[in-house]
Amino acid sequence: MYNKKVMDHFMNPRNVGEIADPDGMGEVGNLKCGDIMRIYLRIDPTTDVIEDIKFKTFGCGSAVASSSIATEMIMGKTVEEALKLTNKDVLKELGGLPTIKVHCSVLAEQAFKAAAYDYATRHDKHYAALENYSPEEAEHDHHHDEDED
Amino acid sequence: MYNKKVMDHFMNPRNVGEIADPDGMGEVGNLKCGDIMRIYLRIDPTTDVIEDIKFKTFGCGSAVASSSIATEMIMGKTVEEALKLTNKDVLKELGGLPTIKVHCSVLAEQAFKAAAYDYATRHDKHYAALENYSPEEAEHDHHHDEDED
Amino acid sequence: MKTIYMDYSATTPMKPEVIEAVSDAFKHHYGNASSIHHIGQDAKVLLQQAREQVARLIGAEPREIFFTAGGTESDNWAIEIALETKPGKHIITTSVEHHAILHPLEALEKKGYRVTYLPVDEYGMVSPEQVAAAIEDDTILISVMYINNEIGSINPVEEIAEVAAQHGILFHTDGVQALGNIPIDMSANQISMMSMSAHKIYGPKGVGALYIRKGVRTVPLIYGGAQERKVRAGTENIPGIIGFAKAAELARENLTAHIERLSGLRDKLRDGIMNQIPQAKYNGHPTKRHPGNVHVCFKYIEGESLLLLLDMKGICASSGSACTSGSLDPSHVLMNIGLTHEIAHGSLRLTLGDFTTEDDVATVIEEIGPIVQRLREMSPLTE
Amino acid sequence: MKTIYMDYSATTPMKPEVIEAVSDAFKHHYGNASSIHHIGQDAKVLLQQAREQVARLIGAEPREIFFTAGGTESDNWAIEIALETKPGKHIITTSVEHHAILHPLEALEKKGYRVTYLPVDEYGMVSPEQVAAAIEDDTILISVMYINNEIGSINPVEEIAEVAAQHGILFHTDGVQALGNIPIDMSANQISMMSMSAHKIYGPKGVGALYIRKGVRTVPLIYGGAQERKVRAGTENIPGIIGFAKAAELARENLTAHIERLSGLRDKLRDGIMNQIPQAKYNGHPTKRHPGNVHVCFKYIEGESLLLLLDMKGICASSGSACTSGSLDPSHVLMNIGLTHEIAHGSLRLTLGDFTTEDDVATVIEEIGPIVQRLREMSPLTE
Ligand SMILES: Cc1ncc(COP(=O)(O)O)c(C=O)c1O
Ligand SMILES: Cc1ncc(COP(=O)(O)O)c(C=O)c1O
Repeated sequence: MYNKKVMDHFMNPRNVGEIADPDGMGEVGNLKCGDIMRIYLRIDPTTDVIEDIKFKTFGCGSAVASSSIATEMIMGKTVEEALKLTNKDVLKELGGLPTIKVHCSVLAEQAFKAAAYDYATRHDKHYAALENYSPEEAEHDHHHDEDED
Repeated sequence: MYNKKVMDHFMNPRNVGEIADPDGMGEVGNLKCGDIMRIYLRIDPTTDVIEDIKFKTFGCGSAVASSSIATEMIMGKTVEEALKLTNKDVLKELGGLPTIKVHCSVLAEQAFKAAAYDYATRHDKHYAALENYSPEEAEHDHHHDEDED
Repeated sequence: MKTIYMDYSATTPMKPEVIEAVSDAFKHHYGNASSIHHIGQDAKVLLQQAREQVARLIGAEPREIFFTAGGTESDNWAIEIALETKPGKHIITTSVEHHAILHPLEALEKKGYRVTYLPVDEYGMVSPEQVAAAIEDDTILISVMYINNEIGSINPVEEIAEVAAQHGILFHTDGVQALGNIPIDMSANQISMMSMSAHKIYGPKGVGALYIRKGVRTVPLIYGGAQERKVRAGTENIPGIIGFAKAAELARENLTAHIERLSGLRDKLRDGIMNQIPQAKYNGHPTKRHPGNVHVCFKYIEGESLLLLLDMKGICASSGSACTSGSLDPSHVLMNIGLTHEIAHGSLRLTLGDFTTEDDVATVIEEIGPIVQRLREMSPLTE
Repeated sequence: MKTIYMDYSATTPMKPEVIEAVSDAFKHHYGNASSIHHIGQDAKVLLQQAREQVARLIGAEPREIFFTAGGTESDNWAIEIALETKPGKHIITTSVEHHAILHPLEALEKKGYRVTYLPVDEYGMVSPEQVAAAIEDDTILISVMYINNEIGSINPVEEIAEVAAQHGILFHTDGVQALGNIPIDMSANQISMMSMSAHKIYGPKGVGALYIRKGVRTVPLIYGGAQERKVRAGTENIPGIIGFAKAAELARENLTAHIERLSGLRDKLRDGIMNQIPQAKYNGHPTKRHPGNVHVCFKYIEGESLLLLLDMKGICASSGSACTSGSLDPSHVLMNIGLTHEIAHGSLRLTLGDFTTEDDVATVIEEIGPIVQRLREMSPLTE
């Protein structure tokens, strides 16, 4: 079902856990849809570089793997750079997900956005990518394509 | 499909053939239905005993077997006695036929009746069993029951 | 790594005796049972013997057994029979049926039929009274599954069949999970039709049957040749049917021992899990239950992840979680027994069978704790 | 006594390679392809590989292949697809189709559909012009069989498919007898749907497929689980499908040699019979013909008797005679090609296949003369 890279990230997820007193934190998803992801950020306020990132995920294999690889991709980038990452990048880095699971990769993108927004709000930072962002509307949007091929 | 006795009569039919100048001859069935039987009789005019009987049949295995066993049952009987035989007797003697083939046993009964009628007409004999007999109506009546059990 | 297969309700491995019977038929009995030559007649005889074997397993007459390509076809066919032989537009079923019943009924709703989906209790069961109360003037069919495929509860189908009979309504039961797992005696009940599937009783896939009580009017779902007394067309799958028959024979001979042994393993597995893991809910009826079914929901974790981690240990299980089916919601069964999304997502079905050993059960009990623990540590929901 | 099987159009024995593939799957690949554990995923991979193999045999894409339980189901399904996706009440077919097409259409006539049964020529064939002329405003489906199962004639289905495509009408062909017996390339024609059956190409019984061209809207005939891209429910018969795939692979690899060898044997058998026995009629097209089909009618004799006597010599054959089917009339095919009852009753179909040897053909030629002679001597019709 999943390729080797996805399974590796699922079995050995990178950056699982929490950060005490994080500079930013975001959570998306809901119980109804069956996947929830929370991201914690530690950011250097002068350089804006993401020095540490941790996640917790409730969800299926691809939700966990997407979370894991996304944190790897985000770590060390500036917030600005990291905000450019989309679920397409996550998918590509994972080497693809089954069609019905593609929506899981959106979760990571959304969770990071929410955490970055939290950081921006608390530290009075402004990012072009977050200009029209509203945490309410950012509810992880599920568009399951049930076709199996 | 057929039991041993039926197969034996089919494979080694008794009394196949013709009688030259028969005392009675009858043919029933038609091409449309796929079975035709012709019976030839040699009858002792004083005793009314059937001294010889021969048949020719165009038809399936059970038509041939029914013809064969019927001639055996008829041989040596008086016409009166032989007219009492019905397709039930033929069936019983054969040890049964598949339901869809039961109609074939009627053929033999009807063919003999036709031959006896021919004999009676030509020799001015009268048999109670043939009182209401009309060769036109005697068309072998097919009532296929297609249920296979 | 050793495979520990605990997904018998999804499908069973074939028993060696069954494999041998089918393989022998492949080699020696390839005839078309409609052919009159010896190769065909040989097939016809075997077909009849197979029909007798399957009939014996459920106390039916051979001519009440009609072979199909599986449980799904049998379910669809039973509905079609009601539709085409009874006037009326109303059908009663339950909200926890298999999709092989629910989906054809949903298609009928679009064509103007009315379907009552009876709500179920916390065990996924309905009562004869509920069924009686739902009957309308133009009810043509009542279909209630014998044993639920997810949570294993056994419905009182014999009593429900009586209610149906009193009202002169056809009663169908999806017996796919019941066959070979509980005693069934058609001569002592009033069930009109029952669906069966060979691959759930150690027989081959792609073979099933519909029991149709003598006297029930029948029409085909699949039209064509005159096979199966003219109501199920298509060259008979003789080797498959022979395999089904062999599986039925073994099931009949071993029924009591099978039930006893499995129930024991099942309860051991249940206790091993429930005594060890907090925040877990055991689903399905405690006693009126499939002998091999264990169904648990673990709070804070998601079913697919659980299955994947179990699979890494060689343990094959199943889940009614949303993610395994590619749908948004957890299985309709779990929703309909009143579980919240929170708990329903963490569902795990372990189904045991004749090849399950005490060791297998012990291993699963040992492995499952740390796996649940690990997922809970990763979960943002864990309190 | 040695069996000489000449009834390959009824069903074929399985090839040893196919038996091995299926038996191996029985033992090692018993998973349900919907399960996410390794046993299920293994089944899923094999299912996909099998789909590719079957697709290759007919130049299709894998996703155009939908597995079913056989040719009959595929035929019924193709009709259902037209019914449920197209508005209109008219269907065109031929008068010599298999019952798997004729009987479902007859059932539809009772529900208000109009069906045109095109008359056929003396070979049992229809022309594209005939089809074009029969099209009405509300024609939703044209179904013309590829190769006739009794007399072996090959219809010009590619041309007919073009006519259908020009009118935007679905075109289905019953390809059960064509598969593996003539080259078929779906990428080069406009056929919308084609029925196939594994047991006619040395595969297992109870497995078939419907080819559905990409872009054709689809609905299920059998509703339930999400198998086969949600249009054919039921746990996949993986071992059976693997057997079908192996048979398809062998058929593809051997196609040219198979056709050449069989055609040679066929013509030898035909000549051996026709040169020896007077008052016989050879049926079906002389050249546009199934490579293994010999069909003769012998005047004055009845088909079942002929089959029984051949069977006594170990020769397995078939007949369109009335008596073999339990119906009054000889096969609709023989009636519709204009044969009289007189000649149609004495029909004999000998169908050859990959296990047929030169010796078999020689033996049949030797045995058949005296048998026909004997029956003619017993017949009151013989002149
Ligand atoms: C209760 C129930 N009904 C029907 C089916 C369908 O049976 P099959 O897979 O043989 O079509 C299944 C299993 O898949 C089942 O568990
Ligand atoms: C032309 C044709 N169509 C359909 C069928 C039915 O196929 P199956 O027996 O696989 O259902 C057959 C053979 O029986 C056939 O020869």
